[in-house]
Formats: sequence, C-alpha cells, structure tokens
Amino acid sequence: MTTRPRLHTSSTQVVGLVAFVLFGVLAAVFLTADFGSHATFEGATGITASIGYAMFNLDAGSLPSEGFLISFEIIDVILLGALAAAVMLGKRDDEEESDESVTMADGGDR
Amino acid sequence: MAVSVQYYLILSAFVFCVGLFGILTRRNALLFLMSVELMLNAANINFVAFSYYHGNLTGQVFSLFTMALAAAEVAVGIGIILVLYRNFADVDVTKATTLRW
Amino acid sequence: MAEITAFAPAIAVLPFVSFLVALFAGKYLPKKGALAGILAMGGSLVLSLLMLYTVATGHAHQSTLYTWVGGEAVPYELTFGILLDQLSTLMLVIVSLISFLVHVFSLGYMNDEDEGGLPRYYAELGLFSASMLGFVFADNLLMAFMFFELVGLCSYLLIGFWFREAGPPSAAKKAFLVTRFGDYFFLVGVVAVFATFGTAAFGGPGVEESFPHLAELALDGEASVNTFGFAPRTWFTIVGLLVLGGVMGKSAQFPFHTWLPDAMEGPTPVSALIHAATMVAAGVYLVARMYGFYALSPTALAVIAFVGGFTALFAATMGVVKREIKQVLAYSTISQYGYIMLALGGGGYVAGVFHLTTHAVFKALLFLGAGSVIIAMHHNENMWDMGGLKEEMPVTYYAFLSGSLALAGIVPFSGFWSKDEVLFETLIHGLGDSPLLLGAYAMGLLAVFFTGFYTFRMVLLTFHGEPRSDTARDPHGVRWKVKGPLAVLGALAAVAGVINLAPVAELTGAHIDFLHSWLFHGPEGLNGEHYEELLEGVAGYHAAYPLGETLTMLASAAVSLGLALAGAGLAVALYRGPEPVEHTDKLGALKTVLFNNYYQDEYQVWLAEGLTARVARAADTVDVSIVDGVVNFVSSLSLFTGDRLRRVQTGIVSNYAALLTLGLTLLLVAFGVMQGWFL
Amino acid sequence: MLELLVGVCLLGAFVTFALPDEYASEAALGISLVPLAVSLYMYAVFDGVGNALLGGDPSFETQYAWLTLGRYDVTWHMGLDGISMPLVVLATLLTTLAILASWTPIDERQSQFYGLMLFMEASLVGVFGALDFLVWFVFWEAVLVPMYFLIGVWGGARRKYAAIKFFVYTNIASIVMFIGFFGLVFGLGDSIASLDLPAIAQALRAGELGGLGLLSASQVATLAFVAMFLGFAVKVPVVPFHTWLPDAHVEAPTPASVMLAGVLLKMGTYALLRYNFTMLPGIAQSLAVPIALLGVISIVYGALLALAQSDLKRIVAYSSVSSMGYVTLGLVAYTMYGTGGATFQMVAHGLISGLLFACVGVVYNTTHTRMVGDMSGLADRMPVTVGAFVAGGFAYMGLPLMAGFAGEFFVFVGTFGADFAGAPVFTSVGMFGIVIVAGYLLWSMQATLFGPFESATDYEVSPAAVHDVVPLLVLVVFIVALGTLPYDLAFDAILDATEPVLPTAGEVAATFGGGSP
Repeated sequence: MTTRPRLHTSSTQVVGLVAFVLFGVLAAVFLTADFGSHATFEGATGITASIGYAMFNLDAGSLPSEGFLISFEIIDVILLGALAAAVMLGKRDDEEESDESVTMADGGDR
Repeated sequence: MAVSVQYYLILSAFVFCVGLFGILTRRNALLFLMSVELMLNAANINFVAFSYYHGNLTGQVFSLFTMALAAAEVAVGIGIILVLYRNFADVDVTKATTLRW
Repeated sequence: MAEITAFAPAIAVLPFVSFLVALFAGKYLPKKGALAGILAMGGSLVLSLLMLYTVATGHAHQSTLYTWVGGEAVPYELTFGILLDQLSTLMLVIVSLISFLVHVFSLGYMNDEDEGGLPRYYAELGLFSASMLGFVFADNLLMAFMFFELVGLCSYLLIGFWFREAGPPSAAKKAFLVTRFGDYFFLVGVVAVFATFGTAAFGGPGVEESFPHLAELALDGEASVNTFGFAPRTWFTIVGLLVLGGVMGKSAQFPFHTWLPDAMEGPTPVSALIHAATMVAAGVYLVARMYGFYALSPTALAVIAFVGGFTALFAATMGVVKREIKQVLAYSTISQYGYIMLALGGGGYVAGVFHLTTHAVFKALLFLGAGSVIIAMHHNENMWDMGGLKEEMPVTYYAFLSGSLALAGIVPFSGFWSKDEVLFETLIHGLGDSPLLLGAYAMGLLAVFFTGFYTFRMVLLTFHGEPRSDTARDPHGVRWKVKGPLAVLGALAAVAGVINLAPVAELTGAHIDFLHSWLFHGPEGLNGEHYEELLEGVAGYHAAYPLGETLTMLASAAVSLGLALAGAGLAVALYRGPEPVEHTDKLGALKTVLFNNYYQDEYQVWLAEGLTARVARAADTVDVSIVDGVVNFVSSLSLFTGDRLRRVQTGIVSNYAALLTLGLTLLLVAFGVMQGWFL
Repeated sequence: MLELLVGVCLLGAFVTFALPDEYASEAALGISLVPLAVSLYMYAVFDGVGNALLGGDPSFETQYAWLTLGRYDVTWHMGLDGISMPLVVLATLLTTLAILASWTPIDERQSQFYGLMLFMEASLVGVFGALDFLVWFVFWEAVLVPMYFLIGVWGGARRKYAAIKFFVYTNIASIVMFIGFFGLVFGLGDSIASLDLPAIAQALRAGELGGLGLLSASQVATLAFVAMFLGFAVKVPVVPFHTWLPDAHVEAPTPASVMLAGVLLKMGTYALLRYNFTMLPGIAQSLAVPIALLGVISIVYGALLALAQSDLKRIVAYSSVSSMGYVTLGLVAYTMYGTGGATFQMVAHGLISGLLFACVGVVYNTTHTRMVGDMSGLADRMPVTVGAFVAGGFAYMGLPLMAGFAGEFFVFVGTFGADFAGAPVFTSVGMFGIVIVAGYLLWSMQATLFGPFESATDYEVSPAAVHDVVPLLVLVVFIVALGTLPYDLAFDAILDATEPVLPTAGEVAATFGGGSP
C-alpha cells in the first residue's frame, strides 16, 4: 500500500480547472454557432400520449416518431439485470468467510 | 417566441461541466455517482432540446431510456461501492488500485 | 580378351563385399571375417594381375561406370569410371598384393592374440582396401578425391581401432585432421579444375577431353579455358599446387608429416598397409596420375622436388634418434616418400613410380617384420629392450634384413636401383637448365647417409647383441601366418629391382629396363614418352651429362651407394657388439631437438589449440556479448520503455477523466480553429 | 493429395490431443506413418515439370477460390515442384523419426506434445506446398506456435527465455518480410489481380514493377529485396541474426531440436529461394557480393563458434549456422550447380543435422549430460549409437558418398565459377569450413565417445533401446543413399525446378522495373 503512488490532494483541485476550460470552449462554440430557424411543437397536442404510443410502436400519436418497442424491451432486460446485479453485489458474502476476509482473492487487503 | 436552442445547450454544457468537475476533483465514490448522474441529465437536456428543435419525439423518448439506464447504472454502481467499502473499508476511488499493472 | 575389363570394378567391389560380410556377419564367422577378407583380396589380386596382363597385351581401357550427376541440364557431368593403364594396373597389383598379405598377417597378429572387435577390424580393413583400389583405378579427379577421402576415413577408424585407450583416438583425430587440412586444398583444386576445364578426366583411350590435355592445348592457345583472369600458366600452377596440398597431406610431406608417426598407435598390420604401402602412396600416386598436368608447370615441379628433397632429409634425421622400432619406420616412410616426390618433381616419372613400387614392397615387409618382433616382444616396441632376436626368429631376421638393405639402398637390393634412379634423374635435370633442382638433389643425397645409419642402427639394436630384457630372452613364437607374408615380401624386396635395371641396361645395352618400357607404352597422353616431351617442351627440363652419359650415371650411383654404406658403417661401428650403448647424448642440444621432432608438433598443436581455439573463444565472446548482446539490448530496451509507459495507466478514474476532458477540449478547439467556428 | 497430407496431420493432431497420455506416443507414431506413406507415394508418382513459380507444371496442383482482399483474389493454391517435393518428404520423414525419438525423453503431457508435433508437420507441409502468398503465410506463421510451446513447455532450464526469444525474433522478421513483400505487391499495381505467387513472380520477372510513392521501381525492388532478405535471414539463420538458434536448440527437447534444425531452418532458405532469388534475380545479382560475404561469414564464424562450445547441442547448433551458410552461398551463385546444390544441401543438411541431434539426444537420455568434459568412452557402452554418431559426424564433415558431400560439392562447383566478383575467393574461404567442422566434430567425438569409459553423472550407461536407435539408423541409410545416388533420388528433379530460376539477361534488367524488356 505504501509503495503505490498517490495523487496529491491539492493537485486534484487544480484538475477541476479543466472542466471550466471545457465549459468555456463549449459555450464559445454554442454561442458562435448559427442554428437558424427551427420547427417546434407549436399547435401540437398530446405530446405525452404520443411518447407513450411511440414506445409501443403504436401508430396513434399525432407527432412524428420512430418505433421503440425493441429498445424498450432491451432496456427492460437491462434494468432487470442491473437489479439482479445490484442485489448480488450488495449481498454480504457467506457468513463464515466474512470475519476472515482480511486478504481478498484479488489481492486486496485491508 | 420560443427560447433559442443555444440557451438550452449552454445550460446542458454547464450541468455537464459541473458533473465533470465533481468527477475530476472528488474522491468519494458516492459523489462520483452523483456527478455521473448530473452528466447524464445534461445529455437528457440536449435530447429534449433537440426534440423540440426538430419537432420530433424521438429525442424525448430517448431521454426516457437514458433515465432508465441511469437507474440501472446507479443500482449497479451502488452495489460496487458497497463491495468497495467492504474490501477497502473506504469509498475512496483512488485506493482501489489492485487491478492496476 | 578386352571383355575381361568388364570385371575390373570387381577389384574394388570384392573387398567392399567383405566389408559388408565382416560388419554384419563377422561375429558368426569362424575367423571373424578374416577369411572373407582374404578371399576377397585374393580375388582382387588375381583380377588385378589379369588386368595387368590385359593392359600388357595393349588393351588399356577406360569406361564410365556410373553417372553420379548427369543429364542435359547440368553443365558438366560428374561420373565414376575406371581407367586401366600401365600405371594404374601396376598400382592395383601392388595394393591388392600387400593388402592380401596384410590380411593373412592379421590372422597371426590379431586373431592369434585374441584381440576384441575383430569383425570391426576386418570390416574396416575391407573398406580400406576397397576405397584404395577404387582410388587407384579412378578415371577422374573427383572420383579420386572421393575415394581419397574414404581412405582417410578408414585410416581414422583403423588408427583409432583400440578406442578404449586414450592414445589411439587422439592419434586418429590428428591423422584425419592434418590430412583434412591438405584435402581442403585438394578440394579447392578439384573445384577449380571443374570450373576451369569443365572436366576432371585424367585421360585414357577414347577420352576426348581430359584436363591435362586441355591445359596443354590452352598453353598453346588452341583451346580456351576460364583461367579467372590469370595467365594460363600461372593459373595451372596455382591449381596444381592446390591439388598438391592433398598430396602432401596424405603422403605426409613437410609440414603435414606430423600425423604419421602418431598413427603408429594403430595395430601394426594397419601401419604396414596404410602408413607404409598404400594410403600414403595415394598422394604421390596422384601426382604420377596427373603428371601430364604437373609437367606443364616448372614452378609446381620445383615445389614438388623441393618439398620432397627437404622432407627426405628432414625426416631421416629424426629417425636417427628414435627408440621405438615403429617410430623409426614411420620417419623412414616419410623420408622415402620424400624421395618419390623428389623424383616426380625432378622430372623422373619412371624413377618415381619405380621407387613407389619397391618402397611399397620393402616398407610393408619392414612393418610386418616389426609386427612379428612386436608379437615376440609381447607388444613392447622399445628397441633398447630387444637385442639378440636373430637366433630366436631367423625367418623374421632375414626377411627384415632384406628389407633393411633395400631401404638403405645397398646394391643389389631393390631399393638401391630405385633410389639411385631417383637421384640420377634429379641430378641430370638439375645439371640441365634447372639449377634449382640441384638443391633438392643435395638434400636427397645427404638423406641417403642418414637412411643407411638409422636402418642399421635399428637392425643392430633389434636383432644383434645380447638380449636386454627377459622377453627378448624368451620371445613369443610366431607362426606361418606371420612368416609366410614375410618370406614372400623378403624375397620380393631383394629382387624387385629387376623390373627396372636401368644402369645395367645402359651398360650392357640389353633391354631390361622393363618398367621404363612399360610406362612408356601407356595410352596416348598418359605415357612416359609424352611426359618427357612435355618436360622438355613446356617445363624446360633438359638432361645434361657433364661426364658423358654412362660415366655420370656410374658416378651418381657410386656417390649414393658410398653414402649409404658410410651411414650403415657408422651405425655398425657405434652399435656393434653384445652390449651397445646409447650414443644420442653426444648430440647434445641437437638430441633434444631431434627427440622433439624439431618442435613440429608443438607449433601445430599451438596452431590448433593456441591460436584457433583462442580465436574461437574470442569469437564466442563477441557472439555472446555483442551480437547476442544487441538482441538482448533491444529486448530489454522495449521491456524498459514498456515498464515506463505503463505508468501512464494510474488506475485512478479521475486521471483518465481529466485526460479525456483535456483531449476533448483540445479536439474541439482544433476543430473550431480549422473550421473557423469562432470567427 | 497435398490437402490430404495436411488434413491427416491436422486431424491426427486433434485426435492425439484428445487421447490419454498413455496411448499418445504409439498413436502419434501410427498417425505420422500415414503422411509419411502418402508423401513417399507422392514422391514415387511425382511428375512435376519446371519451377512452380515460373510457368512450370507442378505436381498435385489444386486451386480453389477462397476470399477476396480488396482488389486481390486469394486462392487456395497448392502444388509441388522439384524444389518442394524433397522438402515435403524430408518434413514427413523427420516428423516420424522425431516422434519415435521422443518416446524415451518425453514423460509428461505426452498427448499434447505429440499433438503439437503433428500440428507442426501439417504446417510445414503447408509451407512447402503453398503457392499463394496468404496461404503460405498462414502456414509460415502457424509453424511458430507449436515450436514455441515445444520449447517453452518441455524445454530445459531457460526454456521460457529461449522460447520467447525464438518466437519474437522470428515473428519480427516475418513482419519485416511481410512489409517488403507487400511493397512489391503494391508496386506491381494493376498488373496482378491476386496474391498468387506464380503470377507475382512472373509479373516481376517480366518487369511489371512500377514505382511507389516517391520511390522508383528499382528502389522499391531493392528495398523489398533487402526487407525480405532480412526477414528470411533470421530464419535461416544468417550471421548476425543467428543468436536465437543456439538458445532455442539448447533448451528445446531433442525431438524439437531435430525438427528445428532439420526442417524449420530449411523454411528460411526455401523462402529465400522462392521469393528473393526467384522473384528479383537482378537485385540478387547486384547484391551478390555482400550476400556471398554474409554466407562466407556464416560458414567460418559459425564453425569457429562451434569450436568454442562444450555443450554437444550447442556445437551442432552452431554448425547448423555454418552449414546453412553453404546454402546462402550456393543460392547467390546463380549457376545450375549453385542453385541446385543449395537446394540439395537443404535436404542433405536436414537429414544430417537431424541425425546428429537425435544422437546427442540418445546420449543425453542415457547419461543425462551433454557437456563434452562430463563423459568419455561411450563407445564401450553403446556401440550402435556411437556408430551412428560417428557416421553422422563424418557426414557433417562432408565425407564422400554421404549426402553432405554431394550438397557441399555442388555448391562449391557452382559458386567457384559464378559470375559475381571474387567468386573463387569467396568459395575457397567458405570451403575452409570443412576443415573447422572436422576439427570440432573430431574433437568432441574423441572426447565423448572414445578413450576409457567415464561419466560424471551417476546414471547407468547401457545400450539404447531399439526405438531410440531405429531413427538413427534410418537416417544413416537415407544419408548414404542420397550421397551415393544424388542425381536419381533428388538432384534431377531439383535441377529441373531450379533451372528456370537462373535469369536471362532480359529478366535481370527487368527486375529493376520500369517497363517490359
């Protein structure tokens, strides 16, 4: 543990400056860009309903959109997987091992 | 008169950079997770803004998906943080370096 | 009658078959393969005599037996063939005769002494005879080289026959290595002959293109050959000298003579066969075989003569002080081959072949006689432990004496006639327009004295006086298998001179110089007459007789005989009586030098171990430290840089994020600048 | 036919992998007999004419469309001509014998060992049989994998170092070669539409090569030649790229050494002949002097290094460097005897070095040492092995009527009269190798085989088992047969295939590119 290089805390704050720089650049870009005129939802009704239809590939919405049924299902599976993973990760390891888990299998130690 | 898209973008960039700043300067894993959430939501702002800009719903639908993904990410992320804490007794991301080299 | 030549290959094949028989079935045979060998050699001898007769009736023969490499595509064919002419059939008879007798002798020397590994012995002996005979009837230089090398292999195997002891394997290695050094030059020569002439054929009846003939034409400007930018004469000299390297190695000429005395570690019959009569003869035989080529280059001839003359003297002086009987014989062998070289270089083609013939007989005799003595002495070879063996073994004594008289060159034994002719030929050509030869002649002449001395010192110490050890008082008896070959060779050594009594022919006018006429009637381009024309016309050798032809000859004979007698007389004076004492101490510092063979071994060992091995070790150091060092340096360099570069991967998320951000920012700025967004 | 050969080896490799260790050795021997028999049958019915790359008619030719890379078609193109046929027989023969020679020393993970051997055999046959660049390259690289594991798993103490050195060194060389070759391919531009080697070779010899970027055609040709030469020189190996070889040999188990010296080194010279010397004869001739110099240095320097070693395997390894120098020298001569002799020497050296390594292996199995000073007088205890050792030693020294002499003599005769400057001098200096080789082999044989019996190790020294000796004797028989009947057995076919390699004057000029002759 002692031989490993560590970051100086002071320098970590300095690194944050990069974020400000990025913001500056982005802002400069956005403000100088010309976006021209744009279409809006003006006069449209039932935006939320249309979102619902789009998600299930139903053609009843009044606004243009693609079908998202498959994406919806994939997200469903991912959420389920994430749930399972979270439960697995969160579960404490077997009780008898817990008190002697000083040195972990991956080499970590406490 | 609708708000110009530039302002949405500036807002989004600002939120993103706040998240980024968090990631760059903090060492607490929980703060990391929050920062990531901020950045994801910055993206969501963009989605919604351009959905409005193009008059197309796809962006809005997509931002919903992003939220779902963010939820999944947080679930897994907190799980990892739990394990991290158990193994290192700390949630400092700089200390978990055993996979390095 | 000419069809009989179809059986000529059998001369070499028969011993080869005996090699196979002894190798694979020797264990089960009653005499462990000896009988197969004797039978095969007998067959070869009969066939050789038949061939001799066939050639005598005017049917010299050349035919290609097998094409090793040939076809439309190849620029020159490499073939095996046989060439039966006066020279080769004579040599075939000599080799098969001596090999036959050695096989018989081996029955007594090896079988009766219960030596182990007899099948191997007879197998190697058979292979040796086969390769030597193959070498003799080879019709081109490549085939000659190949069998030359096989002869070297067999010599290696036979010298190292007693491989369980430390000495023989070492001697075998030395013999092969030293001759291999000579053979290197020979091989370069062979390759050069092919590259120059496109053929390596010696010639013979029906051969259109042979390299000596092409060389002759090229000198006359009638044929164009690739001489690699040299003048033809210079190039032919170079090629001739390259081939001579092999000759000097095999025939143990200075400075490649050092292997021969060591080679006495082998069984004595082997010494007789290989190191006296046949293998060592291979070298000088090769010179005789391609004499038409050497006769074109006076430089090469002079080198041959000088090497020969020097070796004759040099080796003879070393033979003077040796204690072991076989060592004396070894140095005398080197010395005698020096004479043959001297003759060939001095323009005496017939004299050289003559001495080759007589020497083969009497030296085989002396070695077998020594073998008989060694049996009697229970394998003690020190002459100072012998003495008085005359009474115990009369057959051996008289045979040995006959050989010794021949070796010393005492009239009328065979050695006198041949040695005299050697010296005479060199003298008259030296007195002609080639004064250089006189130097070589002088050395040869001086060697006669030493030859007489060491020969009789050997005879006196071995057979005369009182026995000086218990074994000498009660020697081990020898049987007919030993005595038979000795008797045959003893008789031959005494009378073999009759084949070429040139001086008598000169005096009486009778045509009894048979060998002369024999060699002069060879096939076109391969006979003595042609060689004499070449020597006269191309090499510029002329005979001169300051005292008239007859008188010069008589004077020369008288001088050499006188010197031989003087040497012999000195030996008798010093070592006569029942209890001879060592006189070597009187030589003072010279004795040390002579005992150490002029430190020839030392410097050659230094060349091998001191210089070459040191260079090799230096090369190894360079290889490990520099050549491999560079390789390892490259690898450690990349390992090192990799080790440094990986430190970029800190494993800390914030760092990666910072870098990512920085990268994105820079990218955006770059795009912006390039696209002019900010304007 | 060739596909059958490769297929049987591959299938056999998988079968052997799956077998339990107890049966692996016998099974592998049985399986390897099939490709051996097939290759001997192919040798018997071989009817190839000319050079496969230069408009000849190779035997057992097959060509199927495989895939397309950009604008280049890749076909599965295989076939054997007089150059590759003997090498295929060499590969199958040595594999069988090496498997037999592994029975004693390999005592763990047998099924994997033999599986890798068979896999290597498949790749080797593929290398010699392939007539399309990509097919060839796949096999070329595939050979490295089994050899890497053979050294790295079953090797001696420093096996990991040796295996990685071998793999990385030769692999980097492959990349250099690959770049060089593709320089040629791109330089040829539209004149070729596939990676078929005959098409490329013929296009190059017809002078279709164009410039590439800033480089002129002749610069492209020269650079490509140098790159390919460097790549193959590592494999051969040519001094100074040889240092991986002794390490690999010393650490490798004996059967792997047999394969490494016997066949793998031949891949390098085979590729030199097929690529550099067949495709770019003009460049080769203009660079003849430096190449010949490298060859001569390899011969003399390698032999000197062998002289300085005391590990028997290192001695044989360095002498391989020396012997392969003859091949380089012969190739650069561009004469019938030179090019043909070099090819013949590949086969001859494969048999002879295989024999010597196998002998050293048998000695090591019994005494458990390979150091010259640690033993003496082995002839007393194991006569047949020593007999084979002596035969191998003399074959290495170039004893006439054995294969080594034939190969070396052809090279010498071919090179002595070659066209490049100083050819006779190079040849003569190179020939001095035969003296040095005699020096170290005779010295090591005297020290280990003869004299009174002694051994520094405590193992009982007894005659080797029959299955150890059989490979030695088989090799001796092959060596003598090839030395006695070189023309009828191989040289005839080799000359037929190498003759077209010798360039005409027009082709020499054409290699420098810039339009048709």
